[in-house]
Amino acid sequence: MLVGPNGAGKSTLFQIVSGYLPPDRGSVVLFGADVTRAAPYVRSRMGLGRTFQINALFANLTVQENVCLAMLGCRRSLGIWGQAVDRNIAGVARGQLEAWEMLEWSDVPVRQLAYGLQRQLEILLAICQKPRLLLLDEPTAGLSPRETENIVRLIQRLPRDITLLVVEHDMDVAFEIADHMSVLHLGQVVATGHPQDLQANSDVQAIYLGTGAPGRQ
Amino acid sequence: MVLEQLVNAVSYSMLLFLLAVGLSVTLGLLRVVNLTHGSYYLLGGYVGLSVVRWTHNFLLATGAGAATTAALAALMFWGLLRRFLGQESAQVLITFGSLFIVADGCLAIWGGQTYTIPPPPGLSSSLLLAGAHIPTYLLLLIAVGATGAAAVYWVFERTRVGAMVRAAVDDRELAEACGVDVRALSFGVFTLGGAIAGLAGVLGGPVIGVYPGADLAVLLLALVIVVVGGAGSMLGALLGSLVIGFVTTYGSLYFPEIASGIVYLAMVLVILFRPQGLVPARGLDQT
Amino acid sequence: MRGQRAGLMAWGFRVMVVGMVLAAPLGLPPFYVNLSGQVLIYAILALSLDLLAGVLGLWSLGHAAAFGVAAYTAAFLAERLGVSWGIQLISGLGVAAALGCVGGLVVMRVRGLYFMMLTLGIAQVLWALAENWTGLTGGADGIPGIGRPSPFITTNSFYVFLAACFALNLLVLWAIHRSNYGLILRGIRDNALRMEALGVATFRARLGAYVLASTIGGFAGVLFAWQQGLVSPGVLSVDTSAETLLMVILGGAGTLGGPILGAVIVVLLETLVSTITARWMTALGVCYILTVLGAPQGLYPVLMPKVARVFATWGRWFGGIGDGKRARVEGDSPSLRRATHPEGH
Amino acid sequence: MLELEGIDVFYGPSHVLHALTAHVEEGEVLALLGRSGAGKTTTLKTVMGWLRPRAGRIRWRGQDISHWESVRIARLGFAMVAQGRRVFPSLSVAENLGIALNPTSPWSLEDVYQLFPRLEERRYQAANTLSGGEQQMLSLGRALVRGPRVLLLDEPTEGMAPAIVQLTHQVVEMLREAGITVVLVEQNLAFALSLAARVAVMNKGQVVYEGRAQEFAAHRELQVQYLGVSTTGLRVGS
Repeated sequence: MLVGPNGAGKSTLFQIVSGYLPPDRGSVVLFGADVTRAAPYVRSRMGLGRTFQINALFANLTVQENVCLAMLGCRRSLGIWGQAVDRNIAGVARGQLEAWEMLEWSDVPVRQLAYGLQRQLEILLAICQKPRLLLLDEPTAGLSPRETENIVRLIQRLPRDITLLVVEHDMDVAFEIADHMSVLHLGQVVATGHPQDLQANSDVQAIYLGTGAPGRQ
Repeated sequence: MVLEQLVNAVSYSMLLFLLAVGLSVTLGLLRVVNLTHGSYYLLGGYVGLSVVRWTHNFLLATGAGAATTAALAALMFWGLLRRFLGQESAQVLITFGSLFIVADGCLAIWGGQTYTIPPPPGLSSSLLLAGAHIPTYLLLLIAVGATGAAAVYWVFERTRVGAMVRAAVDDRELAEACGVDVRALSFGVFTLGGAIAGLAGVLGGPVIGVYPGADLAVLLLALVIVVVGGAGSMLGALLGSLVIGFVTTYGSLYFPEIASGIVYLAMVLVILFRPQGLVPARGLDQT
Repeated sequence: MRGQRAGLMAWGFRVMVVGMVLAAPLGLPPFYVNLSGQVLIYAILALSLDLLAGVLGLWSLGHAAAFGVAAYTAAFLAERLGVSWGIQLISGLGVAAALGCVGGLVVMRVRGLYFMMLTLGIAQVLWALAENWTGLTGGADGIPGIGRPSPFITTNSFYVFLAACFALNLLVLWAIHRSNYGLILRGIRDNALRMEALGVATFRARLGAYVLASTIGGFAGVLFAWQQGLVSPGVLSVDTSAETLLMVILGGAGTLGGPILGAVIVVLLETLVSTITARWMTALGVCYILTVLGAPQGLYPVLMPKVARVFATWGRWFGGIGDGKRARVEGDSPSLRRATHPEGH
Repeated sequence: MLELEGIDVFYGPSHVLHALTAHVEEGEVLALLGRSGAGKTTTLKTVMGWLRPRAGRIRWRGQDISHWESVRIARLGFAMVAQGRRVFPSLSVAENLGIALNPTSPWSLEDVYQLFPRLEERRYQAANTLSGGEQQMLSLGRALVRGPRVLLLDEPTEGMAPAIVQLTHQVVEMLREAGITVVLVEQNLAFALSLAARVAVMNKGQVVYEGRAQEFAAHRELQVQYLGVSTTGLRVGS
């Protein structure tokens, strides 16, 4: 779990890890292999899944087609002659949608889907890649309390063998789902450790409340 | 010989600048690819031709040509394009449809011949300059083109209105919050761009001539210039015009076999090595 | 089992309808048979362009390059070397594919207006070559005297040949639209970044689409050479490219029916209106503008639901083939479903 | 008085403001606080006319301006210092100020240059060559020459050096003395509380707390409850 105020560098870190930005210095090692120069799709095939802070869905396609795409992505062959709507993939996709309680929306174009559901789908797509490491970029951004709760439940239901790296602004959500937590400020890790320990850390509180707050000791 | 070619290239570049400048600013400000832009040239040229025939007054002809195309541009923007900002496919259909209608209208009125507008009296001769015969009209073209370019440049770069247009190109939202009426400005720019292209039609009449199909030919050249120079940038339009003007003139001199393709070769090279154009305007991505 | 049988019958029904529509012109005078053949050729061209413009969202203003290069290849082989039509066809497709491969490496690096201008640039350079490299291309006069493929000489038999070629290309494109690959391409159009994150090498996928579009466009070019018996630089001109793009937009990009409908309308308007009045260009221009005002997403997505309703009624008469949900899930899946929610940009 | 009444705003499909209701008295400085993603910036953008509310009303002195064009709102006397020091990058400093200049403004270009001498030194330089602090001055100066009745300030101290924060503080104080209404969105609590008369705290697109700035400053538990690291665990949905 990564937390930290605006501009702390959390999203930039994500971009670098998933391969959308090259680092100026240093290297990225994924599952023991140096991937500093690898394209995003190569990293994805190694088992890296990610979601985006601003929904990155296929807005004109239906929910089911979105999920199919997520499952297709990691296949080696592009399958020109395989049918997208064939029972195989479509069936698995529907299975996934059912498992994550989104089956009733399967034929709706994503564009017409409520934002909260889009946010769920954003995560679902990454799950369908069957990643070993999953990066979630502000999964609850812009959601109402009820929708936030749904997302938290979804994340808590994820299989434990997936390593999760989460950027989050909502501290309540962060404390709920994290095993381990780092606070980033101005591109530096300020504190790292157990969520409970960080909660009491006065530096962390200062960063969130603004330096020199009158109420601060 | 050398001087003649140079005069040819520069005068051609000036004409191209007048053509491309409106298209470039429209693209930068409104993100509209106006495929009717070449038709303004054609219509301006034909109207100029008729006015010269009636009145034998070249100055009046330029005024009439520019006024006609300004009216056409204003009508198109207010009646149609205004409602389809941001909708690419609709814009292509509208502006291409207008291109067809204008071309057909011109064909119906002026017929299928190629006309050259007689240059103003006293400018139809040539001048012996350093052993070279320079048509006087080309010198006029350079003078008018340079003055026009300077005037447009001055308005765009030195006046408050020009700064407002650039501000709107940079950041439309913020410009509105600063009290700039971007919608009225867009209308003005679109109309003015049409007027300048119509003016170019009359001015180009004695050199390039007006003929059916000139609209498309000219449109493509203007598009190439905009892409080469960088959309929405005044300096880019000027630089792009010079590049294309010189490449065309010297290309047809040295590589006559592929003269008509060489302009596009130049464009392909520019896009590959400087995808944003020679002088990119800020605030524009590759859309 | 019952589902399978119904599926088979739906197929049979569909083949029958397409066959009937394709066969209809055979009863008309030769002028109209030739005209219908021309429609079919342009429909193939427009369909191939739609693979870029509609499916992938990349607007090419130089699709005439593939069309023209293949036409010239076939013409050159037929006229100068006199090889058989099979070799003409295969060489034409090969050259178009090669052009797509090389050109694709260049043009697939940019998007939007720049993609439009790069494709235009390549086509214009080829056009200039065709105009001026007289030794190879015959210059502005072009290459005349191309024969039709041997057993299909007469107007009617050549039309049947064209119809078969059209059906073949339609089948291939239909398969692509339905395939995983088609879905991936539409995914790239909607969000290339996410496709990368999902593990798709997007550049390779897009390049593949460009080569495919080029090859199928080349198929149309070879057919065009045979039909006209003459190939001149016009096939490479921007007029051809723009006209094809307009067919796609007019009919409705991203569907199979749209480009076909667009080709029908544009070719018929040009030919038939010009026999009535000299003002066919105005008619075409007005048609474009009215389309924008009435159906901004193209005509097919607007008309299709209405036509589909009629077909559903017919289907019921034929014994429950086209009823409700089954038709929606199994029927022309991508195009039909897309028709109900046309994409925005 | 500026009133927002039951505003619903969507960003595409994302429902950002949920029936937001708030008001600002004329001549007061209101600090709009809340965690990021709470909808503060969206609120300012909606007031400025950059976003259209799908439901609800925005009223200024009783006049409904909810569906006005941004230009009209600007000409009514609203000015914005947008987040991230938005300036017109290709315009010079003088042009940045010039296009915004309102002749009836109590602050002329000279006043702005007097306030920020650095800007005068660089008046013919393109704005994208300025440092972050200078761009901030330019942003503030541009708002001043508009002669605003209502100034919307979006995180003016974000990423700023202490000297610039101090300068921004002075400018807002000056505006307050001139009786101009200010809506201040801030992450820096100390800065906000030292200027504001009243605070409104937003969460998930709604105002969840409104009160005197003094009161909010005095009660640390309020700050922790609404802004800080909570000690109660997951509270969402309850």
